[in-house]
Parts: sequence; C-alpha cells; structure tokens
Amino acid sequence: MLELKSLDAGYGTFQALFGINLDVKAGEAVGVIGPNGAGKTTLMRVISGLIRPVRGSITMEGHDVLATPAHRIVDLGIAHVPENRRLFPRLTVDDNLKMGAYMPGARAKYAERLEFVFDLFPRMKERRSQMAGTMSGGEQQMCAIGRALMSDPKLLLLDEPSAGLAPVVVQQVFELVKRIRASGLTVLIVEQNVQQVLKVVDRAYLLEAGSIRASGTSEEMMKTDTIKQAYLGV
Amino acid sequence: QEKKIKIGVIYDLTGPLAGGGSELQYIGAKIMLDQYAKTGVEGYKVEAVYADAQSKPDVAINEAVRLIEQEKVNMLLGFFSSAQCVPVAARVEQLKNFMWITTCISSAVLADKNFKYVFRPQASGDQFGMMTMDFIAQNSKEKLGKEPKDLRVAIIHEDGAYGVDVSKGNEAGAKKAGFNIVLKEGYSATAPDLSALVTKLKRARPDVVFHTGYNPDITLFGRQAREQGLKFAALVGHGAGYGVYEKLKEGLGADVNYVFNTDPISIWLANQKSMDSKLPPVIKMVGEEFDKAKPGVAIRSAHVGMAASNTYLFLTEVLPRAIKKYGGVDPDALRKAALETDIPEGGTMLGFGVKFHGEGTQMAGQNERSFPVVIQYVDDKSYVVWPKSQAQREAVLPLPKGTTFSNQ
Amino acid sequence: MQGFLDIFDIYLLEAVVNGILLGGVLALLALGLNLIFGVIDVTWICYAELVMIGMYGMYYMVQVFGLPYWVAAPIAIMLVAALGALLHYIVIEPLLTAPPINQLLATGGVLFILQSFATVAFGIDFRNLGIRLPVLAIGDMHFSYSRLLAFVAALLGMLAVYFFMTRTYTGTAIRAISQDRQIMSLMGVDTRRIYLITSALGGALAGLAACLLVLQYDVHPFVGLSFGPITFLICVLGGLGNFVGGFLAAFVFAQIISLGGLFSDLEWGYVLAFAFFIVMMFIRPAGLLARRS
Amino acid sequence: MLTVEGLVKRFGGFTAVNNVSFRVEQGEILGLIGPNGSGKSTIFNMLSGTLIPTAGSILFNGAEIAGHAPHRIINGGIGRTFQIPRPFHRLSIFENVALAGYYGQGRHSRARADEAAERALAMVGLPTDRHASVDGLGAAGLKKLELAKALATGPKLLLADESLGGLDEHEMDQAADMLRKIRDELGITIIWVEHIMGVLMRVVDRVMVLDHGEKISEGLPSAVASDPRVIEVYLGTDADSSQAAAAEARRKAGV
Amino acid sequence: MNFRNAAWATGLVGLVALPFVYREPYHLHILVLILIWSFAYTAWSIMGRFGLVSLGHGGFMGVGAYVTALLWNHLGVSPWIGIPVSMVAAGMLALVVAYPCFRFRITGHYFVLVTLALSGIVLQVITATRDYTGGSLGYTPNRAPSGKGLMALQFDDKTTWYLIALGIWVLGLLIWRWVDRSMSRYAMEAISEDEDAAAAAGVNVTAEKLKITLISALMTALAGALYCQYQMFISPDTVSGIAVSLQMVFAVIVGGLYVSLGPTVGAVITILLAEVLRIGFGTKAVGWDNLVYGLLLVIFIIFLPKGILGSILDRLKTQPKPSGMK
Ligand SMILES: Nc1ncnc2c1ncn2[C@@H]1O[C@H](COP(=O)(O)OP(=O)(O)OP(=O)(O)O)[C@@H](O)[C@H]1O
Ligand SMILES: Nc1ncnc2c1ncn2[C@@H]1O[C@H](COP(=O)(O)OP(=O)(O)OP(=O)(O)O)[C@@H](O)[C@H]1O
Ligand SMILES: [Mg+2]
Ligand SMILES: [Mg+2]
Repeated sequence: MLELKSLDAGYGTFQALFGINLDVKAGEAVGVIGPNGAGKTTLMRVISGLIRPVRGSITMEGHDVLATPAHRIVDLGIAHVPENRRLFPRLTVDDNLKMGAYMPGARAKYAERLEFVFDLFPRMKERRSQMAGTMSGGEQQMCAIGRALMSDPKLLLLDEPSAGLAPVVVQQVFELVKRIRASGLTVLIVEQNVQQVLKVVDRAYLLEAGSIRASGTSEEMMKTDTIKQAYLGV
Repeated sequence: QEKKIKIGVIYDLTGPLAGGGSELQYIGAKIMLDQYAKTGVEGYKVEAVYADAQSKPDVAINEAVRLIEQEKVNMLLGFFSSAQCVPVAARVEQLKNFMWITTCISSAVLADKNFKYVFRPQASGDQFGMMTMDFIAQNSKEKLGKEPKDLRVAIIHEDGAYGVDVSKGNEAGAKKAGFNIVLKEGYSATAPDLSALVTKLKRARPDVVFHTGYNPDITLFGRQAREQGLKFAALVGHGAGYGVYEKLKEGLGADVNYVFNTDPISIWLANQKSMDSKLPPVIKMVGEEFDKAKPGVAIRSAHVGMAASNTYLFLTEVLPRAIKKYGGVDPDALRKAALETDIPEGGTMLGFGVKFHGEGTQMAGQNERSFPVVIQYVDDKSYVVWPKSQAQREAVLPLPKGTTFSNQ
Repeated sequence: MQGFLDIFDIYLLEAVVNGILLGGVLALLALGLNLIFGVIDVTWICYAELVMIGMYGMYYMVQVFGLPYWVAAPIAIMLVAALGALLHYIVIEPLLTAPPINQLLATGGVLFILQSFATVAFGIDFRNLGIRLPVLAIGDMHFSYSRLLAFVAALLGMLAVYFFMTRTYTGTAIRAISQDRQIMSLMGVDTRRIYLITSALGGALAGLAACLLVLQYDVHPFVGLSFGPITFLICVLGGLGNFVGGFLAAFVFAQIISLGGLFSDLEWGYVLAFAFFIVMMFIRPAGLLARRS
Repeated sequence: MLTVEGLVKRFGGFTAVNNVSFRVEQGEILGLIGPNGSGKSTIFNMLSGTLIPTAGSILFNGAEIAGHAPHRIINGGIGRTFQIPRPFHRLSIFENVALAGYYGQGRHSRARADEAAERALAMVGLPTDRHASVDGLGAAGLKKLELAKALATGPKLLLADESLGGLDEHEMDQAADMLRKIRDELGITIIWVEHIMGVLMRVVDRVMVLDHGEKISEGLPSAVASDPRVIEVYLGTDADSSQAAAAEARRKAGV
Repeated sequence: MNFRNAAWATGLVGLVALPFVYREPYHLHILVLILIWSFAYTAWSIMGRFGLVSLGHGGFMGVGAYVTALLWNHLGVSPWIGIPVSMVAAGMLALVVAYPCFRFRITGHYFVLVTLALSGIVLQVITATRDYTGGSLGYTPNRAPSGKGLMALQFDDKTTWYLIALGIWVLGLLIWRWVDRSMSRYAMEAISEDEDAAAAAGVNVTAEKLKITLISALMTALAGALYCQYQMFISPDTVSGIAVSLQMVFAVIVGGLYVSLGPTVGAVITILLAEVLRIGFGTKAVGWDNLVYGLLLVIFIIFLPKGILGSILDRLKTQPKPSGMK
C-alpha cells in the first residue's frame, strides 16, 4: 500500500533521514521505534507531505505521493495524527472534527464518519461543544485521532499517541489502535513505549540516527539486541 | 554677475490642505511668477523655486530652511496654512531673510511678534470674523427683524489654526455687535461624525450659523444638518472650504444656494470700475491662464486671485522699489520697500489698498488696509453683498421659504 | 434639579439614535477588519485606505462614467476584493512567518502607497457622489437614510459573516488557520487558498463599507485617517474575531462619541472614547462579551 | 517543610483542584500522580505562584506564600520545571540558566549567577559552553535544561513536572537517577509529577494520587499501587505499566 | 584597544569635528534632526526589541515637548528644570498606562492598541486645550531675552545644536548598550518569549517591563523636549499622535530592531529618503515621493526583514571573518 524508497530528508542543511526503505501492506499495523531524535517524526512528516524529501520516492497504492501537493495527500487516503496532537485549541471538538472532513470527498460522508468517531470515542460526543484546548491530554488525543479518522483514510499515521498520558489512558489508546485496525484500517505507528507497541503491531522498524537499523515481525524485534544497543547508544 | 531675484515658493500640493485651497493658491502665484519670469523686473531676472509643504508644518520648516540656506533664495513667498506660517516666520526672522505671505490669515502669525522681515498684504483671520459679524449686525434689524441682542448666533469651526482664528474674530465681533452667542464649538476636520454638533445646534436654535471649515467637513456638516432637520436664517462661511464653490455644490447640491462666504474678494468679482485701470487686463490674463491650468471650472475660486494679486503686488510694487531705491534685493532693501508701500483702496485686484503696520506696532507686517468681502452664492453665481462699497447686489436674507434650511 | 432633568429632552433621544446609526457605520467598517485582524491574525494597517480606494471607485463609476449606483456597487466591491487578495499575495504572504510588527510596517508602507497613489491618480480634490437620499423625520427628530442603510448593511453583513464562519467548511478553516497554520495541509486545506479567500472577503467587506460610506462622506486621499485607528480599537474592544462583540463595540464607541459630543465638546467625546477603551482593556481584555476568567 | 491546607482552584465554573491538603517533609521525594486533567500541574502552578489559589493556604517553612508573586516564591526557595519545556530560544543554554541564577536567588549578582549556572549545568549533564544554542537540544536536552534552570534558582523545594514525558527508556533512567542525585547530593526536597510508573515508583519515597482535583490516595508506593481506586482511575487493570509499577514498588518496599 | 573600539572612537571624533569643517547649514539642520530623531528611535527600540511594540511614544514625545514649552512660556521655568519635569510627567503617564497593562498581562496586539489609544488621547488633549497649547496652530516657546540663551536652552548657532544632539545621540547608544549588556536584557528576552517561564526563573516580570518602559518613555520625552527647543516650534502633528508613533516604528524596523545602530540607520534612511525624494520629485511630480517611499518601505521589509543594518550584519557574520580581526 505505502512504499518508501531510498528516502533522504532533513531540515535546511541538516539531514535527518538517510536512505529509508519502508513498506506497509494493506491491513497491516507497522511500528516505528527508536531513540529520541532518531527521525521518527520526520519520517511521518515526509509521508504526509509536511516536509518534502531531498531524494527518494513515496508511493501510496501506486500514486506518486511526492507529485501530489501537500493538501491533496489526504485524498490519497493518508491521515496523520501529528506529534503533540496539534488540535485547534480555540475551536470546539465539533469544529476540529469538521476540519478533519474538509476534503470534498469526506464532506459527503460527514454524518456517517461522525457517527463512527463518536462510536469509537463516546467521550467526544459528550464534549462536542467544548474548546479542544481545554480538554485533558487523553481527551485531546482522542480528538486528534478522531479528527484524522474523519477523512475516511485508508492509512493512519500515529506519532507517539501515548506520550504524556496516564497509564490507564495509554492502555485505552493501544486498545483503540487495535480497534481501528479491526475496522480495516492500515496503521503506521511511532512509539516510545516499545513493549506496548510491539504488542499491537505486526511488524516494526527500528530507526536510529536517521537510518533503519533493523526490521522484522514484532516477535523478532522483541528479541533483538539491536534495540537495547540502539537505546543505550552503544 | 547676473542680476536676479530668487524666490522660494511654498504651498501644499499634497495632503489635506492641498485640496482645501492651497493648490489653487499655488496656481495663482505661479501664473504671476511665470509672467514676470519672462520679462524680469527692473533688469532683474525673476526665478522661482517651488516646494511642496505636504500639509505638514515640519516639512514646511525644512523646506523653508532648505530654500534659504541651500538654494540661497532671496525671499520666501506663499504659505497657505497658519500652522506653517507661525514657525516659518520665526525662522525667517531669525535667519534675516524676507517673507511675503499670500494667505495664512491667522492673526497669531504676526500678532505681538514684531517681525521686521515678514509681511502679509492679506486680511487677517479675526478681520474675517469681524467682517461677517458686522455684515449680519447691519442687517439684523432690517432683514431678520431682530434687535442684535435678540439675535441668536452659533459659531462652529474646524479646530485647526484657520478655523480657530476666524472663530475668535467671530466671537469678538459678536460680542461687539451684542449678539446672543448660543453655541461656540470646534471639531476636528477629520471627525467621522458631526451629528452631535448638529443636535446641539438644533437645541440652541441659532438664527445665524457662522462656520469655518474645509470641504469634507463642510459637506458632512451640510448633509447631517439637512438630514437632522436643522433650521436657521443664514449660514455664513469663511473662506477655505466655503471658497471652493465646485466642491460645495458637489457636496451640498441645491442647499448651497444663498450660502454666504467671507473671503478676500475673488478678483473676477471685484468692482473693476473703482479699480486702478491697469489691473483689469491682468485679471483677464490670470483668468485665461487659470482656465488653461484647470479647464472647466464654473466659478473660479477666490484662492487663485488671492495669491495672484498678492504676488503681483510684490512684483510690481515692492520689488521695483527695492531695486531702484534701495539698490538690490537683499532682505533689508525688500523690507524698506515694503514698508513704503502706500496704495489707496482700489489699488489692488482684491479691491483693498495696501499700507503695512510698521515696526513696533502690535501687528507689525500686517496690511492695515486689507479687508475681506462677503459674497453670496445664488444660482451658481456669486455676488459681493458686503461691504457696501463693493456690493453687487442686495443680500438674500433670511433664507427664502421653501429652501432646505429655512426657518421661516 | 430642573436643570439636570432638562438634558432628558428630545435632543438626547436624537443623539442616542444618531449614535446608534453612527455605530452602524463603524460596525460596517470593523466587519472586514475583524475578519482579517481578528480571525486570521494579519495586520492590515491600511484597511481604511482600501475603503478609500473603494470610495474612489464608486465616485468614478457613478459620477464620471455615469453608471447607476446599484450597478457600480457590486463592481466596487469586487474591485476592493481583488485589491485585498492582491495585498495578501504580494505583501502579506512573504511575511506570514515574520513577527507581526513587520506586517504592520509593510502594510504601513502600503498605506503610504495607496494615499499617494490616490493623490497622483485622482488628485487632491475632495470628491462627492452627489447622491442625496431622503430624510426620515419623526416629529422633531430626523434621521439619515444613508446611515440607516449602513446600519442595515452592517447588521446583515455581520449575520452573513457569522453564519459563514460557523456553518461552512471554509469558514471553519478560516477560523482554524491562525491557530495552527502548518497542520492545515493535513486536513487537506490549501492554506494559500484560504488566505486568498479571506483576504478577498475582507476586501469585499471594505468595498461594501466604501459603497455606503460614499453616500455620506467626501472622498479624498486622506479620508482613511478619519476611520483607521478607531476601527482597530473596535475590533479589539469587541474581542478579536468576535463578530457580535465587534458589532456591539461599534455601538458603544459611537454612543460615547455621540453623547460625549452632546454634553461636552466634540473633541472630548473622542478623548472619552479612547480613555474608555484603555479602561476596558484592563477590565475586559478579551473583549466586551468575553466571560471573565 | 511544605504544608498545604484546603487548596482550591476554580476556572470559571470548573473546579480543577478541590480542597487538597498535604505535607512534604524535608529531604523527601513525593510522587504526585493522577489521570490527565486531575489538577497536578494546577497544584504546581499554585505552589510556584503562577496561579493564584481560589482558596486555601500554602505554608512554606512556616510562612504563608499562597497568592504571592512567582518571583517572590522562587526567590524564597521553590524551583519548578514545566511539563512542556519552555526554554528561551533567544538566549543560549548558558544564558537561560544564568538568568535563573541571577533573578532566582533574590540577590542579584552576576558572578553568583554564572557560578550557579555552571553548577546546575554540570549537575544535569549539559555543556557549560556559553554560546551553545537551545535549538540544538532534543527532547531529552530540553528536559535537562528545565531542570538546570530550576536548580540554578537555588531551590530548597523542587517541583518537577513530567520530567520524563517523551523520553526514551534509556534517557528516562538517566533522568530518574538525576532526580535522586539532586536530592541526595544537594539535599533538595522534590515533588515529582510523572506518568511513567515504572520509573517513578522506583525513586519516590511517598506517593499522592489526585483524581478530578481531589486527593484520593496517599502513602507508600507499594500501598498506593495496590489501592483499588487508584488502579481503577489511573493505573488500569491489566496493563504492564501498573503491574510493572506494582512490582517495582514491591521490590522497593522489600529492599 | 581592539578594532571595534578604535572604529568607534575614530567615528566619534570625526562626528564631533564635522561641523567645524563642514558648514553647509541646511545639511547641518538635517543632521541635527537626524540625531534627535535617532535618539527618539533608539528610545523606542529599547522597548520594541523585546516585543513591547508601543504606539504610545508619540504621546510621550508630545508630553516632553509640550510640558517643557508650557512651563517656560506660562511660568518662566527654564527648560533646564522644565525638561526633567516633563520627563517625569511622561514617565508617570507611562507608568499609569503600563502598570495595569503589565499586571493584567496585556500583550501583543492588545498592548499595541492600548498604547495607540494613549497617543490618540495625548493628541486630542493638546488640540482641545488650545487656549493653553495653541491647538493645531502649534506652539512656540518664547524667545529668551538676548544673553539668556543658555538659561533658556535656545541657541541660534547650529554647531551648538549639533553638538548637543550628538551628545544626546551618544547617550542614547550608551543606554542601549547598557541595557543590552545588563541582565535585564536576558530577563526581557525571556519575558518576551514566555512570561510564566520567566517568572518561574525568578524574574519580577511586571517590574522588569516597567523599568524598560520607563527608560524608554523618559528618553522619548527628552527627545521631544529637545526637538521643541531646537525647532522652536511644536505642533500636535509633529511631536504627538499616532502618526509620530508609527514613524518611529517604521524607522526602527527599517534600520534594524536588534542592533544598537539600527534605529540610527533607520533615521538616516527614512529622513534622507523623504528629503531626497521630496526634493528630487519637487513640484514636478507631486505625490510621487510618498508613493516611492511607501514602495521602498514595503520592499525593504519583505527582502530585509531584519532591517537594513541587521540584515547586513547578519550577512557579514555568516561570511568567514578575515584573520587578524577580533
Ligand atoms: N523543525 C526542525 N528543524 C530542524 N531540525 C529538526 C526539526 N525537527 C526535528 N529536527 C531534528 O531532526 C532530527 C530528527 O527529529 P525527529 O523529530 O524526527 O526525531 P524523533 O525520532 O521523532 O524524536 P522524538 O522521539 O524525540 O520525537 C533531530 O535531530 C531533531 O533535532
Ligand atoms: N487556565 C485554565 N483555564 C481553564 N481550565 C484550566 C486552565 N488550566 C487548567 N485547566 C483545567 O484544569 C484541569 C486540571 O489541569 P492540570 O493541567 O492541572 O492537569 P494535570 O493533572 O497536570 O494533567 P496532565 O497529566 O494531563 O498534565 C484540566 O481539566 C484543565 O483543562
Ligand atoms: Mg518525534
Ligand atoms: Mg500536567
């Protein structure tokens, strides 16, 4: 479904990603793990068009993502839940969700999608008219995921959805990921919480200093020493 | 070395004052200066250097200093706004240059300053105010049917230098005539709303409204007065915006009929019979030149003639005398020549005579023989109605029944 | 006592009503600015000058080319809308990431440009449309139709903008854009398009104000100076981006000017209005309608 | 050293902190946990003067400080970090910390400020180079900078808000060690807010749990970790984190 | 003695010597104006560089100018006393408005507009109290009797004024530098980014902001008073009001907000540009000078967002420094 080939990307003169090759098949859940500053967020941003890579290619179901203007990438079926949620703090939950369904294709299915999201997060239904910025961290995370789901995506990019959340909410979030998958979506998830994430994904990539160090099924990844080494900086 | 007089000319060609009349003054002065640039005066070439004061006093100061110190002009001529005249006159005096003011009517420019090098052939602002009051006072009993002490008058004015000065003259004149002043108030010419002022006027019920302002605020006042149903027997304006008939007509439409305006007479209205015989051809020339510069103007503004006449006065009276009698165009020669000017009434295109208050007097440099006239706009024509010596017809007073503002 | 009661006369009522009508004019002016300054957080110091250009547009179309008012008005609105879009495209876009003070300065430069452009192109004369609408008289009180018209336009405009902003996708995107510009593309929003739409809309509202103002005021290159600052104050007093608040604030300001002018000199009415603004900033910094936190 | 009585904070109609009382003893590390939005940061904000309490009293070393201006409280010996790092980008790393050293200690002296900055930076393991830019710091570096700023103000009590959020496991361990070192070596009392139970429970002496602005549990880590109410609202039932937390707490209690 | 100081010293000696070798009076006049305005702009930038964008400085300048002149004309108080009094008055005005602003956290747009209202008020009050201030006609300090020039701070000699203005300008730069090197700068930078975080570092936010505001307002009032003494004329439009405030912002941003000589460069450029354009276009192409002026402002700000001097210095910095220079 999604395929990245020898991708280089960075910020200005600073290169953050080096020759990344990665693929995600339809229906899969794939994790990306790695220490702070490894380039995980950068990877997600490149896929969703927030930054443009220097070299390499990205295809989504055969479409050339890099040839698509950033604001049309959603139309290819990619939705991105960015790091730190990035809700519109002074818009209500409803309006935030509405923004998620901005693309003409999604507008048509607005009511249906809204129901789907409220089903998934009943809490959002209760808080419809609350300003997003005043909600608790967990609620905001739900709202951010809900917003991404409003566009009826095929592929969901999740960037550290559990950061800063209470343990019980972290569990809920991972539950959610499972449920989202079960509804047929493909998921690419970045997490710091390695133990947890490996339980919900089929495969994972280990990213370190901008390059892919290892990849494999979650069972394989759980075993590898590479992970320890990567994190300890050995 | 070539003999010439270099004259620095400053008016506002941009900014709000430009449209308020300064540009017309500039045209008037330029017509005259161009004329004499061709012929020269007593063997002296006449060279004018023009500058735009941009309706800002600080720019006027800078330009004055530049013209004097950089361009080495022998004198400055022009100035529309009193807010510019006040600082520039002080500078000129300090630098011992010579200044010939064609407009700037505020008394404050000269009063108690005892300037030696600054001259103004023009009537002063309080003279304007006094003149109109005098006009109303003389007509109060006969035409308005009221004793002066029963006559209710309101004085309103834009709060710039010009409006304030005229209103002071109005007030002094009204007190002298014994009128009942029911309202006196200033407002900013850029105010977006004058309805509160109109409401106050309605409450004060004046018989005569004395108004000084520029075009945008006159239009605004006129419209709001009409819309709010203000009634009175006469509206008397004082130059500036009231001198630009085109704009008045555009803004007020038919309501401009029977409005009075006090200004130095427009040279085209001046009584040519009682005038020095060499002047009418000059007036004609100015008119023709003006029509070339600004084609298609129905009533030529008094502003044009004011500057033209005052410039003409300098070029034909003061300058020749300075050259012939005092041997040059240095400030002292110009000054002595100016002080010796003695022209009887009818000796200028504006009808009045010229004699300057001398050194040591309260208004040193002011022409003691100048006077404005009161005109009335009737059916797109203007007629001098006051003073009697210049009057072309009887004033229509009060406003005829059926007109918008009539309180009959 | 009698003297005190004397002020409650018909003239007071007239002043109040005229204050309301002036409020309509100011509200109309503030509407477009509130959209630009309040919602998308872009500073157009030259907003009143756009209105000025619109007024000139009306003058030329009606007086010089002889178009009927109702034909000229939509053209003028479109003209200023295009100008607004152009302003955004040329001046604001390169400065979107710069500090707001740079926007203020750049649009200040545009203010000079527009003023002197008007001077150069249209001359310094005061221009007037010469249309005089009838007067509405109730007893001894008289009211201006042109102001009534402005009032109605402000009210309808405010409602239209309000519903546009809250009910449509584009409106929601406009409200969102100042909160997080980068993330907009994740929603599938073309930020440039939203900015252009908003700028054109802000310009169109300035054009609408121009069409109605030209019925009451002379046009000259400096007419913007009469309205510029006060329009900004109204937007802030009402709460940035709060259209209902801005509408209300315009009336409060107008009342202060009108009643202040009735009881004291006109000039002190403005001092009072400014002072009121400062005090209100301390009491209700988030706008008249904001709940206190 | 700190005694809080009946602390209340309302935002409009919403009560973020409701009648919370607790004590902190000299030299201890108190863990403060609770669900998102339970009022932890709000309490920190009141202790540090950033917010004015609606009601209640805060006695610090016997003196009432509730409602005092933040700079007075900081000068009086309470230092704090922010949950989301708030570095000053226009200042270098060193200047960030020196600023806190200069103003935070009440006595304005440049020499002391520089000295305090150097010590604090060394403590958290950041470079003491005077011109190094803040922008070069990653998530972990920023958290360290927050700590260094707080330390430079010379606190007796340190309020550490989620010092571990967003860190990877390795860096988390480092940070936890650092907090302990700060207490052991500098004798600074600490209140620590954290969601990563595995690490928190290892370090703290005592835990207090908030929910909806109210204190629902307080005590030794082992006791709190097995409190059913805490498990229900915060730790969760079947997840690793709570099990790990409980295990960690038990291990610690056993030691 | 390093290179920088040497350059500064030479420059200063050159500037002091200038009027004795170059005697073109109009150019000196413009120079004096540039120096006085540079001082005022420097005063503004002391606040502005920390994000305290004030449009109230027209008000402070007006108070400085009018209070000094009114005291002299009405009460015969010498400007030597009048100027300090006017500065205190402006300082108090600044405190009265700024204190609540800072206490109630009025920042950004809100601060800009509160201060805008302030300069609006000062302008209106000067105009409305025309019986004392001359209103929009402007106001002229009475000429001192001859021989009393020093007492009245009135000099006919341009060289004297040039030296006074130069001294004040240097004073302005020294104050700028002093602030720049003080810990207050760190504090203000911190405050401008994040007030809460600054407070958590122990900074008394309100006091630090007030301090900077006060310094800036006092300097601005001094500039206003000196402008009045030099021009011997003030009017509401030239020393007060929103237009004057905006003029300050323009010049400073064009020159460069974050470098000490930025405001000076801004003054030189804006004043010279206005003069050159006005004289250049003269009365031949009326209105074009402001058109070009506005155009240049826009171009400057789009292509040199850090101001002219700021951008030049930035560019020099990124280039490798020639060896031997420190
Ligand atoms: N906007 C930016 N400008 C410049 N450099 C950046 C920017 N964002 C990230 N970087 C740098 O790029 C590198 C990769 O950052 P990235 O955010 O992708 O890491 P990450 O793996 O997501 O880390 P974390 O776990 O902390 O979120 C880091 O060295 C970071 O400093
Ligand atoms: N300024 C404010 N205005 C209104 N509500 C606020 C404000 N600050 C905090 N709150 C609300 O108070 C509650 C407590 O917030 P607080 O930040 O203290 O939570 P927390 O326990 O630190 O949560 P987290 O673990 O997510 O950091 C939240 O519901 C929050 O929305
Ligand atoms: Mg990341
Ligand atoms: Mg928190």
